[in-house]
Amino acid sequence: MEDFLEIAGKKIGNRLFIGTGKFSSYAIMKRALEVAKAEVATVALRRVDASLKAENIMDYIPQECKVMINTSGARDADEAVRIARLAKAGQAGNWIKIEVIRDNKYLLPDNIETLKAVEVLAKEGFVVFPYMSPDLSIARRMADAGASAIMPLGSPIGSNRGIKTREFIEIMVNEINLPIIVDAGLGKPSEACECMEIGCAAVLVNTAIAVSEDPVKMAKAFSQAVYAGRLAYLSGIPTAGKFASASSPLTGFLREDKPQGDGLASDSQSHKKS
Amino acid sequence: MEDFLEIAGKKIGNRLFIGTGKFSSYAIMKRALEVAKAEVATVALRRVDASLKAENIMDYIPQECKVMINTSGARDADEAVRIARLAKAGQAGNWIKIEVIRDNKYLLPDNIETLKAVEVLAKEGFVVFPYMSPDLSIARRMADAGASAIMPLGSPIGSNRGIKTREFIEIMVNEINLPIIVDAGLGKPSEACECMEIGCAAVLVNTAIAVSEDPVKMAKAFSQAVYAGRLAYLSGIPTAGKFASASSPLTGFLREDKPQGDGLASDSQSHKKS
Amino acid sequence: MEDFLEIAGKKIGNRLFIGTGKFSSYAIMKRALEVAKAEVATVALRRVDASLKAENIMDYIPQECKVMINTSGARDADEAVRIARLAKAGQAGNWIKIEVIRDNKYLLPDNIETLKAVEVLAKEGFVVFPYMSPDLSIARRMADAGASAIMPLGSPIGSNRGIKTREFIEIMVNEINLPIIVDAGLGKPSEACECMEIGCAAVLVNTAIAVSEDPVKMAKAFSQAVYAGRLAYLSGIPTAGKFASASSPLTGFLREDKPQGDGLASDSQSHKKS
Amino acid sequence: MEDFLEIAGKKIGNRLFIGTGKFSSYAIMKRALEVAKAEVATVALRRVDASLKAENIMDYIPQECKVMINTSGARDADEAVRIARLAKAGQAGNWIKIEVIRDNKYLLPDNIETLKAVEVLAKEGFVVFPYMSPDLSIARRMADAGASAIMPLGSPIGSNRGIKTREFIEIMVNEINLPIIVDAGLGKPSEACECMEIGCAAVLVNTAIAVSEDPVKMAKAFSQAVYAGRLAYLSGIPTAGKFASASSPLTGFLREDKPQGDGLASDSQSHKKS
Amino acid sequence: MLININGKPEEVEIKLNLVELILAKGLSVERVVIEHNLRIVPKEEWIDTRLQENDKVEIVSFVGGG
Amino acid sequence: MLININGKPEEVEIKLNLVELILAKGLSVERVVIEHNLRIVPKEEWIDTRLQENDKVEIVSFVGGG
Amino acid sequence: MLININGKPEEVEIKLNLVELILAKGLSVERVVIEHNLRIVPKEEWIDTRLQENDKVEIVSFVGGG
Amino acid sequence: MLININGKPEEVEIKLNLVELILAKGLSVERVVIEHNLRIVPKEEWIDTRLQENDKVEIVSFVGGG
Repeated sequence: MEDFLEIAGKKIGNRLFIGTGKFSSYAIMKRALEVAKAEVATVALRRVDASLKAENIMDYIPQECKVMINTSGARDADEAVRIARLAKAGQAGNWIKIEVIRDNKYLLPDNIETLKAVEVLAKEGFVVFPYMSPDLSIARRMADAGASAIMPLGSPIGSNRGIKTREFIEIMVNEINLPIIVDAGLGKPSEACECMEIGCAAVLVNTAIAVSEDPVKMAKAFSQAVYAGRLAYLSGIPTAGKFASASSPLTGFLREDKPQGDGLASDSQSHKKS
Repeated sequence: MEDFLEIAGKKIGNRLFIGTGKFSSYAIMKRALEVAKAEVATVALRRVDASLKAENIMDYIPQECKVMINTSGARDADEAVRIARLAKAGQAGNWIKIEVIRDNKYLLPDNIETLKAVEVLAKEGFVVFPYMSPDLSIARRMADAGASAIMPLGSPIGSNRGIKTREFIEIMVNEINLPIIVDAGLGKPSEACECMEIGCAAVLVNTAIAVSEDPVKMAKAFSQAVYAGRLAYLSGIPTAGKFASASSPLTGFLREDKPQGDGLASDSQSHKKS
Repeated sequence: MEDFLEIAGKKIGNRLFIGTGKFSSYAIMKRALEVAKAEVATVALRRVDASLKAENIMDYIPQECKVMINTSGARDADEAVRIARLAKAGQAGNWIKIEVIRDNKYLLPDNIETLKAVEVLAKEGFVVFPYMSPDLSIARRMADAGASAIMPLGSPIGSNRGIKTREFIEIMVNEINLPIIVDAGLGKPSEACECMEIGCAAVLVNTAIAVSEDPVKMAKAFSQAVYAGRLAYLSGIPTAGKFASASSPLTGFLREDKPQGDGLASDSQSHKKS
Repeated sequence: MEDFLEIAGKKIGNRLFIGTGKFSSYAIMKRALEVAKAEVATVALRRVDASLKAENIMDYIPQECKVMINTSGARDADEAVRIARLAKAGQAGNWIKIEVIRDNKYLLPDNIETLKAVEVLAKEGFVVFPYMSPDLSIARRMADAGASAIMPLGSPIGSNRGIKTREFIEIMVNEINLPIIVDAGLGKPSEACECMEIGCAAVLVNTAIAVSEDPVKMAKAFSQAVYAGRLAYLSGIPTAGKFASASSPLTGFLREDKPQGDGLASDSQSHKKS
Repeated sequence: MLININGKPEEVEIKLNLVELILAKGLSVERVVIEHNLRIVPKEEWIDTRLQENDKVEIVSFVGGG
Repeated sequence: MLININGKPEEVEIKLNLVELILAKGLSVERVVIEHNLRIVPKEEWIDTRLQENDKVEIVSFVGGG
Repeated sequence: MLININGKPEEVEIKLNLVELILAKGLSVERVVIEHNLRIVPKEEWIDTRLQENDKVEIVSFVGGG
Repeated sequence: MLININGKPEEVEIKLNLVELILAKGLSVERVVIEHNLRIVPKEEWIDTRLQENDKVEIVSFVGGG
């Protein structure tokens, strides 16, 4: 099946984007990206710390995997712009997840500063992915300002609470003519699957994979679940009903006919409220 | 990875069981079973209807797929036992899903008659899978009576409402030393995935696949989702938290130090309730 | 408004039944019953313990409050019947909540033994209230056996998890021609309110009141919430919709007409998916 | 109990605010406000329509009920400011619910324009209540700009879908030092009750009351439920647990001791997974 | 001769055996199971099983089901 | 004389003041608010406020709303 | 004389009647119910019911419960 | 000579160029990006960029992040 998400000319087959934070080692992270066949991975930028491991994370990102730099650490639009420019100078390409956070407890994004950063960076030619609190009105402005996709959060970063914003993400999927990529809070493959079933273009998962007991296996699980959800979306999901509907035929039962007034119908009738 | 569900000596790799009702043709059903790589499929037994298609459903079940006959149509234990014996005489093997239903509207099973049928059929050497309303106490009796697995319902048959009995299925998974297989009501792959994440041994899906716009693709979607959920269960799913937890490092931020009392901390402080 | 629940000739105005266990003192329990204006309260029966307080709980149940003895401690029908008979001999009346539990961890009832006890006690003239796992089929048998009301659980006793069995309780409300009284697991007034909104006849709450910081105030809160839910049920609850529906008029807006192509309509249009 | 919500010097005892739209007549609306003992009611402003009823809505608002004018119809900050000033000139007081909406389908507010209107109107001395999409970061700015309370939506206006934004409203309650008043989407008293249980200061309900079959009774139901939820919040709600916890004593059971290895414990043991 | 097939009265030739019955109804011997007066009849006995007036016969086969 | 009332062109008598306008339209002086050329006019000024050709007038009042 | 009270063996005086038993244990006659050898004994019979060696007695009363 | 590196004052040799600075700190030229007095310096200019007293230098690199 030909089913690609196309962003800025890149055709993306695997709709599970993976964040590279919190893995116990870059080697395990690499293995997770490989096993999940990830095509997009996020990376952060920080001041060098001479005391830390000398490994270069870029050596552990598979060739075929597109890097998207996040602006984590930015508290306003200016800081986000500064990080984006540094990332580009560092040969990390021009895909930027704009993340502007002023709230230390719930790590909820600042939609207004994020919008400002989108305006600046889109004009400079960056491919921008704003991470935001779900808000249709501001998402429309993000689109007008040149965002390439919208990344609403499912629940607070790293909380593993799932898609607590479902109603509003569905509205965004229906109303915004850009890929909607759920980012943050997804804790289980079933939740990622659900995002895809309602029509999201992709999901970004980090914590739930990186801190599981077996991150490589969990990366594969998320990857399969995202694919399953996408397939289901494309297959046409039947709606839920109030009542039951037999899956086996309702005729040809092997049973003796019982005299009227003695069978099931009248029985259950007698318990129904008048 | 070696991960099999073993029932009555059969090793089952694919934990998605598929029901064969409601497909628009046996040919499409066959294709769905093949694409999903189903290893167990349910089939019903009915009085022959000379006016109907002459095809034999058994010719459309892939060789490697185990057939499980359901006792649909049975309204009490005696009728279920009769159907099971006929199925066996028809060379359909001895795997029987016991389904005893007296309620026409919600198609909810009769746990007491089902238990009686389990007692009789298990003694006769059948491998029995009782379909039941989730009830720990009766499930224990089913186990004592010789059931090979327990099939609690997620929601009414064919309703596509998902796993509305989640709390009680989790309890059964923890307390009953038999495979728990969620049967009935699953409408989306994400719901099947969730069943596997909480430790169910398998799920049985029919309506959601058969009546989707593209049953073959949907069968594949469910199959992938079930596999993803199983992988996640085996990988150790992290628990959900109340607060956020950063996925990018919390040190090394590229920012100017701001004089105290002016920064974020005090800002947000000023909004906190005293 | 005249709105009574009538059981065995008694007209009950307050549909919050209160359990008397776990209160820090009988005095506080009494105050809670009074403030909530409870009309039915459950009481247990135990072997006397000379070392314990000499107070008689019956002295602390308000006159106008009907006592219902539960058979807690019973592990089978015989034990439940024995407790019921002792209670009657102890002048506690003939209202019996039948509670038969063999599961120590989740305290889930044994529906089959409970049904047997209903059969015996109803014949002896007791007014029986079976506490049960929600199961339409067995509830029908309880009704046939002479139960005066059905008490399905919301979630495990004392878990405060709310009404996790909602779908099945709704089915019982629709199908069983007896009062449905949700018992066990309700942790918050909003959950009790929800039970009433879906048509339950009453709820029984104990733990959530008795172990709150202020049991008297919490008893009042539950009482008000139950009343509110009943009122809402009687008022006709509008159904939920997918889309919004303005509550203020949609005409007469104070606004300048804008030239076409410049206004909201086209704006939002441009973001809609093709 | 002394428990008032104090806003701009007014002490409000009844935390159910009622919207006055959609009632079939002003007379019924008046009766609903009276029976619910409402202390705050919202009213809209529109161009006069000579063809419509000559009644003045203000004659139908009880004396003791504070009027809050909404800026419905406003598509940007300027229009909202204009409406607020007209309302004040019309002797409707200076309590303004700022509602700026550009989305016709879901009626979701425009947080950025709303914030601008807050800035202008708070400076002019209005007591402003911004209606907004739940967003912690913008709510903080609303507070800084002089809002008197924050009114996040539960779900789209008039949808009766309940509090679909619960996680984010809880965060706002914890983090913002202003009353949080859930506005829009509440369809049932249990949902209003739940808002109060999590610490909201009040709720505003219109559609669910006005379009019910018996608006007067439903207004009373909501009022009781809001009061119940507030009481519960003040009483200290016990947390939910995973397991059961008996409400009747766990000692003094009337039962014969059974020989070891024969009783419940070993029984249930035998079903537990190894 | 009147017998009862799948719950309905039906006129058939006298002394018909079960194989003849199945063929007469245009059914395939391979895919059906027969219960004769509440007793399941193994296929090898069909040819020797002759129907009597008022016998009850159930002829069943497999169909799609969930 | 043509003026614009509530977004629609309307023919009115020359030199009408605001009180006259409200009464002419059968409205109640007590319950409406008037904006004249984007300026809110206090009720005490209505009698002295005379309309000119092409003036924009908004006449608003309160209605039920959520 | 050894009897079994509430599941535990207990030494009591010979030929004690039920009223005496309750008083000896410091209990209130009003608030307990007695089952003697699995038979519930009405209060009016207590004084005439004398205990024998190995009798089983259950003395129960009401407590808070949900 | 005192300069500010990554937010901290640090003593370095006079007239150090950026390549020398990176090597002196034991870092790899390939994997870092340098901002000098708020201007990002392309790698080819590093050798010609000499530090002055009180200069502000940011040296950053990529790490795992979500």
